[in-house]
Amino acid sequence: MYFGLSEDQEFFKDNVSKFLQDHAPLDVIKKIIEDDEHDLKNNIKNGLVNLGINSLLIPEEYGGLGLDLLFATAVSQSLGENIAPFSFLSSYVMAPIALINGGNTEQKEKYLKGILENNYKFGVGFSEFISARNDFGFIFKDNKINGKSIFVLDADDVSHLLLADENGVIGVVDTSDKNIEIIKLTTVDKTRSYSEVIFKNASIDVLENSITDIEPLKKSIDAGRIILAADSLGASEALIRKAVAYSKERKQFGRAIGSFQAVKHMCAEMASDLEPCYSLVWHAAHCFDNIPDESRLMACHAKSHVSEVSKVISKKATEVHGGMGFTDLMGIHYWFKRIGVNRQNLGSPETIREEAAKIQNL
Amino acid sequence: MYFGLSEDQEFFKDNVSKFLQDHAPLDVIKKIIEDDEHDLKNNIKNGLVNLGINSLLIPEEYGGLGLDLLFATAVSQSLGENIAPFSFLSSYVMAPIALINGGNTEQKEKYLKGILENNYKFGVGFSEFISARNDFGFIFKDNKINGKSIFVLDADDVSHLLLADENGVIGVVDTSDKNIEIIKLTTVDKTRSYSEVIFKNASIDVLENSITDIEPLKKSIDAGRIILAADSLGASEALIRKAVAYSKERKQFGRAIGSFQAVKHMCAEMASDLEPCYSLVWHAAHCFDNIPDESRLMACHAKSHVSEVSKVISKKATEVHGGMGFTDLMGIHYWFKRIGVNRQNLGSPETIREEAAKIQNL
Amino acid sequence: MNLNYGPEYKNFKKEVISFCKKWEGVHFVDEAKSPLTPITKVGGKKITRTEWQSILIKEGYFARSIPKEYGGYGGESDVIKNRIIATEFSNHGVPSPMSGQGIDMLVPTLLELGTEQQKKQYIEKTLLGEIIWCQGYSEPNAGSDLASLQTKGELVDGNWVINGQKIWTSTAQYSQMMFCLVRTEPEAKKHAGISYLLIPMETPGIEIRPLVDMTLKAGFNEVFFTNVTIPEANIVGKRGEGWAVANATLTHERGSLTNPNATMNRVNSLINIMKKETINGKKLIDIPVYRDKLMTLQAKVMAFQSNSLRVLSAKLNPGQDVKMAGMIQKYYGTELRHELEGFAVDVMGEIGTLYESSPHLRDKGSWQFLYMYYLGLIIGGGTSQIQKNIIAERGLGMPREPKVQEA
Amino acid sequence: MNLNYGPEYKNFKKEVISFCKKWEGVHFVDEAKSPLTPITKVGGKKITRTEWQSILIKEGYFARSIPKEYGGYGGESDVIKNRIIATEFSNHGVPSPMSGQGIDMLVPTLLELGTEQQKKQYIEKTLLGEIIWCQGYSEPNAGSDLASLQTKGELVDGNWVINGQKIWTSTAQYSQMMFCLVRTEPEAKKHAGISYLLIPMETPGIEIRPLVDMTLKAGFNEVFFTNVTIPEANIVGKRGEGWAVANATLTHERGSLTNPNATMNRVNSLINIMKKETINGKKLIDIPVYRDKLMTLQAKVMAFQSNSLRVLSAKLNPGQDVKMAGMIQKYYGTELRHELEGFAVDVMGEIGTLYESSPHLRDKGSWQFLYMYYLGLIIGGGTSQIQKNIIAERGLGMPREPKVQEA
Repeated sequence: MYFGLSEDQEFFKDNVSKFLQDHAPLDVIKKIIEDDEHDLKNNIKNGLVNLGINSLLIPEEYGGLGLDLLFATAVSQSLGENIAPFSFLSSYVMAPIALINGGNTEQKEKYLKGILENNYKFGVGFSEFISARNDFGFIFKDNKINGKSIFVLDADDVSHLLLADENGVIGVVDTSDKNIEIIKLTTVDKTRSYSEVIFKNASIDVLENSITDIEPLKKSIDAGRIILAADSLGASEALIRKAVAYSKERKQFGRAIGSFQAVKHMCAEMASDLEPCYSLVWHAAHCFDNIPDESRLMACHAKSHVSEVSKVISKKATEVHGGMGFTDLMGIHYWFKRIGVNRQNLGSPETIREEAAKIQNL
Repeated sequence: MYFGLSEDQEFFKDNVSKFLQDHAPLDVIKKIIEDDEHDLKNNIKNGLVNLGINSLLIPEEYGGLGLDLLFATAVSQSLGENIAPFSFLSSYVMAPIALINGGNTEQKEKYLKGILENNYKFGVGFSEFISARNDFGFIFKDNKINGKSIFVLDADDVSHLLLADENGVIGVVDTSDKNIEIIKLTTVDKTRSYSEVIFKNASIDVLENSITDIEPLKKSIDAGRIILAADSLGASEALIRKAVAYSKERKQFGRAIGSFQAVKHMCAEMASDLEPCYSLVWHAAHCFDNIPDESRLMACHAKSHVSEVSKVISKKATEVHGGMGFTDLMGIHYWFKRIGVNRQNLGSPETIREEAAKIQNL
Repeated sequence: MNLNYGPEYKNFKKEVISFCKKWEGVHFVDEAKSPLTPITKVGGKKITRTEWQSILIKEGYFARSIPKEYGGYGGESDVIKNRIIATEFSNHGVPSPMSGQGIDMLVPTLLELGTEQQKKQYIEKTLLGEIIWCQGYSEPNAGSDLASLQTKGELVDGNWVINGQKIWTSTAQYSQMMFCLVRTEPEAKKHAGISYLLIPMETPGIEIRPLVDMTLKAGFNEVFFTNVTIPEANIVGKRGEGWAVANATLTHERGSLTNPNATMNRVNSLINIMKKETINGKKLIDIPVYRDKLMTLQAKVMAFQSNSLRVLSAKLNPGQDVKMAGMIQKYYGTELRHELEGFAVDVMGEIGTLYESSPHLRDKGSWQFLYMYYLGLIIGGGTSQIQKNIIAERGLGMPREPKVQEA
Repeated sequence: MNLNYGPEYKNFKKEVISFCKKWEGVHFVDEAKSPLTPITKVGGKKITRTEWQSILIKEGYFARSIPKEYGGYGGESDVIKNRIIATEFSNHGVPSPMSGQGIDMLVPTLLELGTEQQKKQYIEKTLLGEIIWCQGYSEPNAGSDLASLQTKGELVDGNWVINGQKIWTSTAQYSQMMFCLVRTEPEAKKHAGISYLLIPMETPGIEIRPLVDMTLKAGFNEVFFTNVTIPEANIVGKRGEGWAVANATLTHERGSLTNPNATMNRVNSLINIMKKETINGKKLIDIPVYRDKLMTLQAKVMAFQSNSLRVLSAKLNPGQDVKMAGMIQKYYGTELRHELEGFAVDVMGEIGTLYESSPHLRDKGSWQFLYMYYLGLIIGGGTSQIQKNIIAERGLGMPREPKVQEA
């Protein structure tokens, strides 16, 4: 019995962290965001792809590494910790899982290989299935899609979009199709991209197994939620580390502020709230990989619980930094904002808790 | 413009406080509770009645003091502060208000005079109207009542019970009626009494104006909620005072524990949470007396908000007292428990917030 | 308890309303010099800012209690009249009088402690908006602990020569003057040795660098001083007594950061959103978990409003003890507002995270903006932690932190 | 990640199950000497408590790693086997081995630091339940600050003469012995000067007074010592080193106060209530505000369970760093449990406030009882405030409170 990341998982995670610390420190991320530096962004993307991040979840039979979600979870922690300006969730987690479970042989062959060979990138638009806002929504009919989707994840500069209709059928849209319009949205979190997409009779390739089975979609959402939880987990870990370090350095009233009990207790509360989240997220990923019966509920609880914990941490860590926490100089807000957007993606905590109750027939 | 208790109100409140400090200190209250000392309890009751507490809200035309609810609110603060083992809510607030608004001339004459002359005492059973639990409930028909009510307030040793059916009609039952059975309940708060009552074709005197108008009942509930909020307000004030005093006295690690920032901040949080509650409760009472349009919402918010604040204070104040807070020696738990039961009476915070939304057509 | 203002105020209110109707739509030739002055309805007369200030003073709608000789109205202070003016101006969309650190902090300080010369020189121009002031208190190493400030002023040949750095200086880029705390007695300890100086912002050697914050919008600055030389007479109070001079106005600042009525307006704006928008066809207001939290917050805001009425009452009824009610406002108000704005973001879900010039913004993205901005206010002007110290020590009389052995 | 225990444990589990089946319904001739030993199913064999302990030791189901010479099983410690035993005994309603401060704290201390004579004299009898121990640490003026304790022990003619008072002594009234911290070097400072003594409770001069707590149920005591005289040899470790002796076992105590699986059982019991009971005909579980909060708590408990699996894992996999995961358990677990029990009271509304032998109690009134009891546990055994100090200083490496100048 061993509860925790394996040596291999730690090793891969450390490699990702090391790469990001070397090639994507805060000032580089700021440049990418403020000056729209595509080259710098592509360097990061290429470096991560060279580490094999794109082939993590692709089965060995398609040439991928065939690793499990716990592996991807470890990677996601590192990406969140380093607020990596990189779209991991859609192309390399949710799309592969949707395709593996929902695609027919040709579809798998085509799309998984495309991801593996770095020719294809995916955006994911499942918002309307999870909780459709206002008049957003779309209809699949005769291999065409009509309507609009808000908050398509990672839809910037991708070859395909994955969309789920209200019945849980998954369709693939080629972004070169002239009958779609992608409108870039700006959120507070500029390390990743979000878009609204309007479809006017665009062609879709429906994933065959998703027509009669909702599991491909649900599994993709489960995995996405665990990965987002891991991202916020990593971001929260970074915030606590920064707050503790700053509190030891910064002096006020002749003492390090970290020697004041109020500051100590804020840090202790953050650490206590976060510590069980590691175990919860890993456990959820382990269940996804090995214990499907417990997996969906665990994924829900991991996402909603980590979202709540991280929100509180993002406030307290900013406060420990005092005025500096509020400025752009230390950039604490990048983590604050990443956590803020993760919280709403793939279901807000309230939405997900309601799902958790339904899963248990409550 | 003057926002606050008037000199008269402060004076009356101080008189009640002084009487209770002299005649009902903690050790007397403990004796009443532990040894069921009826004489001691009656002394307190008689003393408070001598101060005019029973005639506060009874109009001058019936020989009462004809004072307003803000007066009663001030008194209730003092009763809560001193965890008085005394039934103020039912006989002297909710019953008079129900009777004044719902009774016909004879009913007012009979019952209000009875209260004033200290011959009548009332218990109140409105739980089933506010939120009926499980199979509790009763039916009025042909001036008879059948069914059962749980959590009838102050029903110990009273002459009458006031009951509201699901339509908001109020009926008076004489407790000498052989067709009722009063079963004493034990709650954690032993300073007041609660009962279950079973009715088997007992006679009721229906308050005439309550048949067509729900306002008499609603007003009685509004007033009851404000009075309960004031009770918890007073109890919380006492807890903060005790915690601050203890923290200045008690030494650990060579210093008064009140000099530790953690303890200071707990006390500061309690004070900050509670301070606006004074204004909210007084404002609610003032609206009840003078601005009926705003009154119901204010009463709801006063009750639910003070309930939430007091729950947190009752925990923190106990913690500041350390182990001593957990023992019976200092008796902190009497305040903790009083706040705990007030919270659930006449609607839990969740129930009342739902009402507050409905009042605003939300 | 009496919430009526009395008959004399009824008449005053009528006057103000008729003034407002007359001036509805007034707007300005010149841009507002400070971004803290919001521009309102447009369409009526077009005048200068200074003309407007001057009209308001003449009517007694601004600078009521400031003596005529210094450019004020020369009447008595009246909090209820002030309240009526603020309410009616807001109702009619008439531009408020200017506010800002010069008017709110420097003017009262000068009135109390300035020389006759200083009063004459600065007060009227400040009231008319001809001099905008910024505040030079905080430094990178003196945030909560203002007494640790290090910017130095040396007296050389009858001039103060100033070197050092200030931070969190809002409106520095629009200001003509700064009132500033400077260490003039380096050998004196902590609070002693600080002086309160008035520095023209055009003096050579001053450099202003904008300081971007998490909202990417609000305007703080860093201000650097290199041999900035000003006359010896530009000091308020005595040399080394600047701490006391500053403290008179610090108290003033803390109360004004949060307005409960503005907070209730936000609750109502949120209700509007919740009535319109849907999840899976269901209105947000009909989702019980959101409705419950909305009511929880509405109750808190109502308590806060009532609390501030009580604070107002004490200004009218001397002797009413509302020390604690006043003391908690900064902590309670900023935390509450942050919670409320954050809840609104939650209710809107992904749409709540949209920002800047994104499509689909609600209320110009103000929810997300203010969610962050109020976190700044929780920190600025005495963090919540400092507030709790003050509440415990000064409000509840708890023991101060024991003195620490010097390392 | 691997949550399987491996094949050898499958066999062990089978053995334990067959043992449980054999002994199902066993119960005791004698009352449990300590109320901490719950009695379970009745119906099978009737034996003495000591016989039962002895059977368990023989099978290796209790005292596994304690050497045979001191009355133990003489095997290796195996946390998974312990877990299997606990689970299966609970599943089959077979009485657990005794626990208590003697077994959990005194025995490990003696094994590490006791003399050969002490080990022989006390360990076996303690394991068999023939000696029940209570703990004499806290005093009225030494709660969080144990180093301030004042109970004195003087060495007079080869005996310790003890005077003073202890408090929070649970099970004092059932105990034969107390392990006790006593100040034996009055001139030494704080931690120095304390000794760890073993006191027979029948010694003349000991008075036990029960201490009623807020639940009006749980059994603490005050214990008073007046010239209590015991042999010099009744000391563990050296004179003046009692602090170190006690600290070895204090660490032990903190982890065991909260059990996440028991907490999850409470969640499930609450769900049962919520499925049955109604408000206005609507099931509690169908009230969204309650359901949302229930799910919030269920997630927290699940996180806590996972965290404790990780702590367990580190016991099996030396080198795994779970320092923080272990350190937070007392704070996290007691606060969570208090919150959960309090939420259950809220859900039941007025019925939730019923207590003692009232009609209409749910689950024997345990919700209200445990709501208060866990507030006691938040305070006892190192309050949440002390836990946060420890987490910050030892866990996060934050600076200790600076030394205070002596007044």
